[in-house]
Parts: sequence; structure tokens; C-alpha cells
Amino acid sequence: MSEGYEWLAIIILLSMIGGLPRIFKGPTRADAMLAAQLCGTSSVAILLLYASALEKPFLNDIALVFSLLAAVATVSFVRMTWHAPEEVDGDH
Amino acid sequence: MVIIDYVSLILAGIGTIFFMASTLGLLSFPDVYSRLHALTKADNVGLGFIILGIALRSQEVSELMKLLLIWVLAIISSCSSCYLIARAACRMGIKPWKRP
Amino acid sequence: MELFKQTAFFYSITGVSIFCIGLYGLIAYDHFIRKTIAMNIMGTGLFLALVALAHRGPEGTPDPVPHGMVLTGIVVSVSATALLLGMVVYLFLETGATDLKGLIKKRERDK
Amino acid sequence: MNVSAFDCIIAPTLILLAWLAMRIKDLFVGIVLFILFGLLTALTWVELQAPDIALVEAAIGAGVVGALFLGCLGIIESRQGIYQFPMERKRRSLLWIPVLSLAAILCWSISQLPPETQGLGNLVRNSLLDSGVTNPVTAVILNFRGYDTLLEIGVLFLAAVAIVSLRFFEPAKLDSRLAPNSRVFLFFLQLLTPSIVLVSAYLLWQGTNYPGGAFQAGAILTGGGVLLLLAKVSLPLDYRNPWLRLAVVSGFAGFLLTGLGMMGIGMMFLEYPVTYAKWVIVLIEILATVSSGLILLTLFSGCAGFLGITRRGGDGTL
Repeated sequence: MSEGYEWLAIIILLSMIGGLPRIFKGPTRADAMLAAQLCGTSSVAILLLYASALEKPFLNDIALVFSLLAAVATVSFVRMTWHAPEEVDGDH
Repeated sequence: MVIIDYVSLILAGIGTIFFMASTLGLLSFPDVYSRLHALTKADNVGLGFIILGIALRSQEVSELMKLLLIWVLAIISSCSSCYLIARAACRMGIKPWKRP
Repeated sequence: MELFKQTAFFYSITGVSIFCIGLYGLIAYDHFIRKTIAMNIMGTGLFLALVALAHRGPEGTPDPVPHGMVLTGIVVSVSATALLLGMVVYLFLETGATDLKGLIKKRERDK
Repeated sequence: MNVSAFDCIIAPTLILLAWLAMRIKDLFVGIVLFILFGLLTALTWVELQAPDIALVEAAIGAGVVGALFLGCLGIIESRQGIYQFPMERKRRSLLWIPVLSLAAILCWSISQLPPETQGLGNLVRNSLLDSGVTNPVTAVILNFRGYDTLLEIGVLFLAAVAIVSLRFFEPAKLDSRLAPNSRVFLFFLQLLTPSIVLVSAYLLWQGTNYPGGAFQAGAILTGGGVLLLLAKVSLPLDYRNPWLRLAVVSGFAGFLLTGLGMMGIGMMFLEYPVTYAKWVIVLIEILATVSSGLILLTLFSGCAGFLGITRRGGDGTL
């Protein structure tokens, strides 16, 4: 039973790694930040699945901290680091 | 109990599918705004399904409340940070993509 | 090779690789912020090796003493990072330089 | 224990992220990659059965460290323009030789280690019964390695002193640098700030039974403080105020004075009476939480320009 959860966690980890190319491709800095945010959510999901699979409830606390502080990096990016004009076209 | 275990695994599997769809959207959508849209699917629906699946198996009320808190926090932080990104993108003059 | 299928040795080799990448970056790149990132990466590699090697206890129970050391180490590395970045900002505001070459150039200009 | 599929995915990704964070041209992308590196490191700690380290890494890596780097980069770029990457690869290609040989020596010496060892684990578990707390790592930190923890809070305190002595004294004037707040952001903060305080108190209390404790709780508080600063809420970060200085020093001083007091009643430095050990530890942890949260917030404000540099006759702007 618990192996099912571990495999789901591995699939989520793989899809999180699959999102990494967006960081390099850009085109804007916000896209890189979006990929980082997706990774944050994915790690919350991975931790929850692991907590359930291994029956270690304190892993939920780590997930709680992650989801609590998920916004800090994004907000500090938007408010402090995204100011310069960039190429604004999408990559279609 | 066995049926509940299977239902929980299936729900977590649906959540995982949403995560994969979100990655796909992040990679293939044409501009920031549509990628934001793809991202929030993982945050709200994907994580929601996974938490629903896990919550079915939890034994204590306190664990249940903690899981609910995690989901609510993930939703509010994803929606407000996505709003902030979209607003900043709009101010910087990034035009939404239109079908050519 | 059989040894490296054990989690402890697998992750300690990973930690060594990360440490060496960080060391390379610390020496090879000029920008102070990148040097700071490199220092952090070095530290993480070190912690990884330490915790992985603590994993060799009997019945797979990890040794709590290296864990405590790593917790302290993380605090120290965060303080060091923050202090370095503060000094980078200060130096930049005073001289306009973000790397050693810029500082040297600025000094030559001032002479 | 043998390597699992999870390990085989996460370890190469860690190496790749570290490598790319060094090599990538845009420094901003390097910082984002470093944030992701921290995220994956937290997952690795979980895999290595070190949930307490994972908690610290989550609290630090998700909140403070990313904000530190992004704030510092923000200041530099707003004055200098987008940073261009000057690197001469030709001159430094020989650097690989010493680095690779160091790696080889380290790998060789690791392979010589015995595959199983007693460590200090048993010693800790045996004396755990005398120490008043049930979680091995917290016990290690607060009883057996009280000296290290003292030094840890001392290091944080020294970092704060160093930052403040760069003349980061008073809150900077920010109106021109930060965009006006949106109502969504303010509403988000109204929801999030109470949860941050709640979770911080919860982790502090859990610290005596489960992994968690003062520094984690303080780091989470700092995350909330960073968000409040970014929303232009004026926090009392004026270092001319003696109460702030007292609060910053309280964690270190509380630790030191308790230890000295115990020496005064005839015990060892940093040894606690068995019956009161838990309450003394909780009290010290509360002081340490508040002061480490404030110190980390000071460090962030110094790096990201929320504390202005006071020059002679200057006006505190940055």
C-alpha cells in the first residue's frame, strides 16, 4: 500500500525536475520564479505523500513550513528584484 | 478499511496527474499569464486532491486540521503571489499572447 | 562499487561532488554574490557528507551528534551569508564595485 | 540500507543544480537555482532520516535565504542595470586539476571508512533519560552540546552586531523603491501573519518532543517579518532604541546567565537541575526564538536596504 504513495512521490519529483528548463528558457524573470514556485508546491506534495507512506506525521510539519513560507521568495522577487525592462514577447 | 485505502490512493493519483499537467503547461504555454494559470492548477487542485486522499487515512483530528491548514495556506499564498506577478507583469508592459 | 550502493556512501560521494563544485565556483568566479552562493553550496555539500556518514549506525538509526553539528552549521552559514551580503551591499554603495577587479580599478582611478 | 529510486533521482539533480547555479550566465537565474537547490536539500534530509535538519532547511531556505539574495541583487541592479557576466575561462581552466584531485582524495578516504559504526548514538540515548526532554536531537542541542548552542546564538548575535556596525542603524526611506501595495497583498498578509505566529509557537512547543525548536520558530517569524517589511509596514527596527538592542541580546544573554547561575548554585556550566530541566529549556528557547527572529530580520534588512546607512550628517536613506 505505502509503495503506491512512494511511487506517486517519485512521479511528482520527476515532473518537478521536468519543469526546470523553464528557468533557463525564460523569457522573463517571472517565468523562472514560476518554475521555482511549482517546485515549492511539489515538495509540499512529496513531503505529504512521504509522511503518509512512512507514517511519520512530523514530516507534515515540514510541509506546513514550506507552504507557510512559499510566498516569501516570490513576493520578495516581485517587490525587490523585478524592475528592469526586459524583452517582453512570449516565446511562441 | 481496504476500500478507503484504495480510494485514497486513487485520489492522490489524480492529484499527481494535475501536477504533471501543470508542468506540461509551464513548459508549453506561450506567455507568463497562461503559465500562471497552469501553475495554480497544481497548487489548488493537485495539492487539494493529494491532501484529500491523505486525509482519508489520517487517524487524528489534529492531523486533519493540519492538512487542511496546509492546503488553505498553499491556496492563499499561490493566489496572491500569482496576482502580484500578473500585476507586475502588466505594469512592465508584457502583452498577453494572442493567437497569430 | 558494492559499497556505494549503501545510502551513506552514495550521499557522501554526492556531498563531496557538491563541495568540489562549490570550491571551484568560489575560486573561479568574480562576482561577490556568486562567491557567496558558492560558499553556501560548499557548506551544503559538507553537511550532506556529514549527515550521510552519520547514517551508518546499527539498525539504520542515525547518530544524533552529527545532526546537532549540522544544525549549528546551518545557523552559522546563514549568519555568514547574511553578513557577507550586507558587506557586499555596503561595499557596492561606497565604491560601486561588485567584484575584486572593480575594487582594484576604483582604487587606481582614485590615485 | 541500500539506495532507492528516489535517491538515484535526487542526488544527480542536486549536483546538476549546484553546477548550473555556478555556471549560468544570469546571476538572477543562479539565485533561483540556489533556492531550488535548498528545496531539494530539504527533501534529501528527509530521505536521510534527519527531519530536524529538514525543518531548519525549509524554514531558512524557503524564507530568509532567498529573500536575502534577491534583496541584495535588487539593490545592486537598481543602480547598476542588469548585471553582465565577466568571466575568463581560459586562464582558469587549470583550476580543475587541484579541485578534481581533492575530490578524488576525499572519495578515496570515504571509501576507507567502516560501513557500520557505533558513533555516539548509544551514549546519547543512555543519558537521554537524565535530561528531561524526549527528542534526541533537542537533547543533544540543549544539554550535551549546550556549548555549541551557546556559540550558535553567539554567532547570530555577532553577525547582527557586525551588520549594525556597518552603520545600518535606522529604517530607510522606501517610498520611491517599493511599488504601492495592492489590496490583495494586504489581505493576504492579514491572513498569513496570524498563521505565522501560530505555527512558530507550535514549532517552539513541539521542540521538546519532536524535531523543532527555537531557531526554526525564529526563522519562520523572520519570514513573516520579511513579508511585513515588503508591505512597507514599519517594524521597530531602529537601532538607536535601547529596547531593541536588549531584545536582540536577550537570547545570548539568557543562555549565558542561566549557565552562570547554575554554576553559582554549584552545578556545571550549562547543566540543568533534573526536575526543572524542561521549564528552563522552554524559557531559554522562547528568549532564543524572539532574539534569533529579530537578528535574522536585522540581517535581512541590512542586506536588502530596509535599514539605511547613517552617514555623518546623512538622512538615513539608502
